[in-house]
Amino acid sequence: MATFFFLVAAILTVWGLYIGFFVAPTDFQQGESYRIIFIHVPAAWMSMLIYLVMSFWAAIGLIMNTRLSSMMAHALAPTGALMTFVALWTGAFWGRPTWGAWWVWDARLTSELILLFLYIGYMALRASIEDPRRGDRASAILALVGVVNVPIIYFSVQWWNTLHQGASVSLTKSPTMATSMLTGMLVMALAFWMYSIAVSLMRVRRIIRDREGNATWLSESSGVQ
Amino acid sequence: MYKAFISVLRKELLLALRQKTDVVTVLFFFLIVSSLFPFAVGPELNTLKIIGPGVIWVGALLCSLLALHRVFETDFNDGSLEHLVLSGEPLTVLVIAKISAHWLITGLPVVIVAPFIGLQFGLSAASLSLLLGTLLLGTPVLSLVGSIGAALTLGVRGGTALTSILILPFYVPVLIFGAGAVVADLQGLSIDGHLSILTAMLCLSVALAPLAIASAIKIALE
Amino acid sequence: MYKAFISVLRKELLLALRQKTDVVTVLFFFLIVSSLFPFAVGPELNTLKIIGPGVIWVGALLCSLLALHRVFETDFNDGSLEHLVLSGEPLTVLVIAKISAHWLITGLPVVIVAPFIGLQFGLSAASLSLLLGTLLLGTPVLSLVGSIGAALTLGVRGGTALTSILILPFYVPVLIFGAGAVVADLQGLSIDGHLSILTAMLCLSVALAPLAIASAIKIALE
Amino acid sequence: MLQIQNLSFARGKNVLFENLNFSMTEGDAMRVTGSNGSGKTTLLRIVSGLCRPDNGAVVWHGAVAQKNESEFVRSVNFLGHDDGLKKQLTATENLKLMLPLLGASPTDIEISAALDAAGLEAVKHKPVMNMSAGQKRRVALTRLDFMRHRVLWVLDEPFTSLDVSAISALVVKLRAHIESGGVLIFTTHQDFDVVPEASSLSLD
Amino acid sequence: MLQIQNLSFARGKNVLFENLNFSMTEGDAMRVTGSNGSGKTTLLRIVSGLCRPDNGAVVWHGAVAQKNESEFVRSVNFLGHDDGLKKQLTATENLKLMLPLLGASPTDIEISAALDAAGLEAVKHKPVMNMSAGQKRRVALTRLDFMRHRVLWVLDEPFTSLDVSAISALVVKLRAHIESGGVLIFTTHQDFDVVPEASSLSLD
Ligand code: HEM
Ligand SMILES: Nc1ncnc2c1ncn2[C@@H]1O[C@H](COP(=O)(O)OP(=O)(O)OP(=O)(O)O)[C@@H](O)[C@H]1O
Ligand SMILES: Nc1ncnc2c1ncn2[C@@H]1O[C@H](COP(=O)(O)OP(=O)(O)OP(=O)(O)O)[C@@H](O)[C@H]1O
Ligand SMILES: [Mg+2]
Ligand SMILES: [Mg+2]
Repeated sequence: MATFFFLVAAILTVWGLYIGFFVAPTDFQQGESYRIIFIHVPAAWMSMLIYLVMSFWAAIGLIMNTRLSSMMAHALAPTGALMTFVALWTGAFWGRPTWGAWWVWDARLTSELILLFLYIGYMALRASIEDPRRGDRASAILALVGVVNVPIIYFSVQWWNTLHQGASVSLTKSPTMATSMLTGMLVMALAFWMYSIAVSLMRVRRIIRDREGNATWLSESSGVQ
Repeated sequence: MYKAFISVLRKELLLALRQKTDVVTVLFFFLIVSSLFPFAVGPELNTLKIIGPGVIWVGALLCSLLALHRVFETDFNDGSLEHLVLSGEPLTVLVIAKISAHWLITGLPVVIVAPFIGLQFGLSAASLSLLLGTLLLGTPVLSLVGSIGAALTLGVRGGTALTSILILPFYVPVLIFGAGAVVADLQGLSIDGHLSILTAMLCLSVALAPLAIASAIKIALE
Repeated sequence: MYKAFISVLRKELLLALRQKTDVVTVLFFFLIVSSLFPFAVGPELNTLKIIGPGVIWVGALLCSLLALHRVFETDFNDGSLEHLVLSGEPLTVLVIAKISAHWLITGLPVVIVAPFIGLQFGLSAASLSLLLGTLLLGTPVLSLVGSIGAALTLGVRGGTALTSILILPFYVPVLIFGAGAVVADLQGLSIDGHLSILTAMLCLSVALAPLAIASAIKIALE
Repeated sequence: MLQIQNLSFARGKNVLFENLNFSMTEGDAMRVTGSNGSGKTTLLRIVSGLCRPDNGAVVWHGAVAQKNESEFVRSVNFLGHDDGLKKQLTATENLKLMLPLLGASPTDIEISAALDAAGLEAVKHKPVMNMSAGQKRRVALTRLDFMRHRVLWVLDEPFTSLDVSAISALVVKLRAHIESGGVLIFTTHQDFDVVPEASSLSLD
Repeated sequence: MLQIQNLSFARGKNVLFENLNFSMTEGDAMRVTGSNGSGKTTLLRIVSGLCRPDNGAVVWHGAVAQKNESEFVRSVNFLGHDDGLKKQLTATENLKLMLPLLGASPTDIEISAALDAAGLEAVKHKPVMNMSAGQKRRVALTRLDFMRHRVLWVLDEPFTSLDVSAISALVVKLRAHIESGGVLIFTTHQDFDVVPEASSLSLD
């Protein structure tokens, strides 16, 4: 199953990058450097989405005391951290030519940085508690506390006037950018989705194997495979 | 409930008085360092003015951070945390009492001392009052957020280091917006953004921290 | 004797690794603060150059100070200090092992990190090597003198605060001569005085501290 | 009054107990026995609501304890291996600051009298850290005098460090509590029948 | 071999003992009794050289112990109320790092075997802080297996927290030490004749 998602991800990436680098027109303000957008935006979207999904599973695990959901949360964290890192790095890389600075302390950038540290903190806390169930619960609380950060990232550009660009893709308004740019971004976003699903599935399988050994309930839920 | 709040607060303050802990150290140290700074940098007032808010905020941050492990750790080790949980009073209220004590011990002294240190850095009356305002908004956030970290790492090997990894990401923005507001104001820029971010942080942490901490404590005791 | 030295040293280092304690916090914090300073002060290199050595020395001092209470206090509380005394090995040797561990944990990392931070402050290669020299001379003094304070206040109510009041008067001169040497050199003044004072402090504390600490420990255990 | 239903708990792969069932009513006492590490402390913590079981429930007056936790907890008086004392404070200060939290508001004179009765007259104004092991334990146990309004007493090795006279004084207190309709669960490794009327539960 | 001469000690105005005299030779055991706070721990600390008496002397093999302290101290094996364990380290690490200091250099295999024999096989690689009270005490007592070269054993309430089987295992160790010519001084509040051949000294 994971292999299938990997394959789809690879195909979509190739397609998306092709649109991004060959089809989409050169931006009249920023020139070629804007093409970072095809990685930056999908990664930034995924970083927030994965965090939400992760906290959702963590909350379910905390409230219903179900092991599988905690393990799902556990498996998502590294991918989320990777996406956040990519968003930060590409953003900084992009900021240099456009804003003239790698980094400024504005609300969106700061909150995205905090997101990275939340992922890292979640993983560190999880890893340093020996009893896996206590670890699940403690890290779930951290994840839930961090959820408030996500809307802050998303809406910060509206709440505080900053250097960073506002939302240009919206379900309610018609897009303000060239169609090919939009298609490229959406295809890349889909590719990132597929990649994340593939990696998390693989990871959750390994976690289950490590933690439960040959526990009986595993065979009942082997649909995960 | 009110009685429980008061009795926890009194106990914490009496303990701090007896034990003094790192707080006095850090405060003392903070005073010495911040008074030495102007000597080191020389008397050029413009430079002093710009680094002043940063130095004071760093001091506030340190005081808060270094007293954190006392908030729950000693109670956890000597068995009194269990009595708190079993008191039957709402744990969130007791937690708020403990956090208030932490702020009274680490935040308030800094706020009180800050104007004197600010003078040494040549801050004007307007800058000083702005600095005090940001400290009053920001230091409670430090106590609240810090306590979440302290509660989550109870009974964990390498707890203190982990605490700081968990909370420094939240501490640093507070510091940046707190000190940044004063500097921005000096440079004639608008500070509304800074202040509204600080206020948002305060509201959020007041609302969330006690709940998060209460659950974290229960988990640690399992 | 040599074996005892090694086994104490190994134990301390393993513990530090497990427990990480405040050391990592402070080091982490030191890194953040000292990298933030250039942002706060702005890119004017001359100012940065002058405050750089001060910031780094303050960091070194903090690291040392804040890990002090771990040197003897946990051993005192959990009963292992008694085993040290009753081991029959010369207590001074064991004490030196503990102090060495403290230096390896708090002094060495600062010495290693200092050049990188120095670069951010725009220090030249000459200044950097001078800074390293003063740190190498001075940080062991901090560990030695600090441990005297830590041993003297074992089992005393409000021990930590007392420790810092006892030792800060010794810490501050180390800081002043350490950071001062680099600044004086920048300004083209002679630094012989600074260096010889630092060296004298080091010799004196190496000679006296272990003896003083060994007696202080014995008194604390009575 | 107190019913334990199908309680199970495991630490990792080490199953401490499984499907434990018992019930107690007013005036009952029970001694939990078992070798070191068999799970006595863990069971006591679960019964007093400090720890969640993997399975099963603690039922108090017909209601599951976890459901209305803060109600239940107000009926519990727990004493663990650790004394729960602040070592920098004196015995008097410790009691004065802790008891109001637990729902008792004794006057200074009452506290002082209770400490005297526990044989701590000479040391009650010393910081706890300068007391002998038994004196510390006596301070912790003085709390029991003010906890009569809490019905369920859960005591983990209360006799540790106590000398013979302190042990018999404690036994008197425990008896009085049971006779006045309290419930008592305790552990001890000491090999004597402290509370002969107590039933026994072995975890081995 | 060990002579206590005119020992006196007071804490402030509280005279714990005055002009205490006794002597012990190879194969002797002595149990110190007394109520809580009577000075047992203090006496044991003085005898092992941790604490200086107000008056009097501890004489070991004819020489005053304080005079050649480091010599004397190498014959003493002291275990106090506290376990002397680092809670972040595992049982194995604790022993491995502590024993060389005390003049024993066991191999890893020996340490592991000793811990297994103490019934700690399942938990020996856990940090001490995650052990039960009795398990911790067992780890501390495992040290005794490697302390046979130290003649004078001074043990302050070694039986605390131990279950019945651990107590009898400890009694066997103590007996073996005495029979091989060691000297033993210990305290316990537990009401049984652990080492029946022990003489008794009351501090009340
Ligand atoms: C380290 C620096 C940066 C960070 C942390 C960052 C973070 C983010 C995040 C979290 C989003 C997604 C939010 C949303 O969908 O509304 C985003 C979107 C975006 N970013 Fe950045 N960014 C950075 C730098 C930049 C730079 C330098 C530019 C270009 C000048 C840029 C342009 C954009 C654009 C165009 C979007 C898409 C907005 C939309 O259409 O919805 N970003 N960024
Ligand atoms: N560090 C200390 N500082 C001051 N007084 C102390 C200290 N330790 C013990 N004392 C006092 O000295 C007296 C004797 O204490 P010690 O610990 O020797 O008693 P003990 O016989 O071992 O009692 P227990 O049976 O409770 O262990 C007690 O009254 C105690 O309060
Ligand atoms: N905090 C913890 N984390 C992980 N494991 C623990 C923890 N506390 C106890 N254990 C383990 O759980 C088991 C039961 O411990 P518990 O303290 O309940 O035993 P006990 O019956 O009270 O023993 P004792 O007689 O020594 O007090 C032990 O094997 C112990 O190692
Ligand atoms: Mg127990
Ligand atoms: Mg004693």
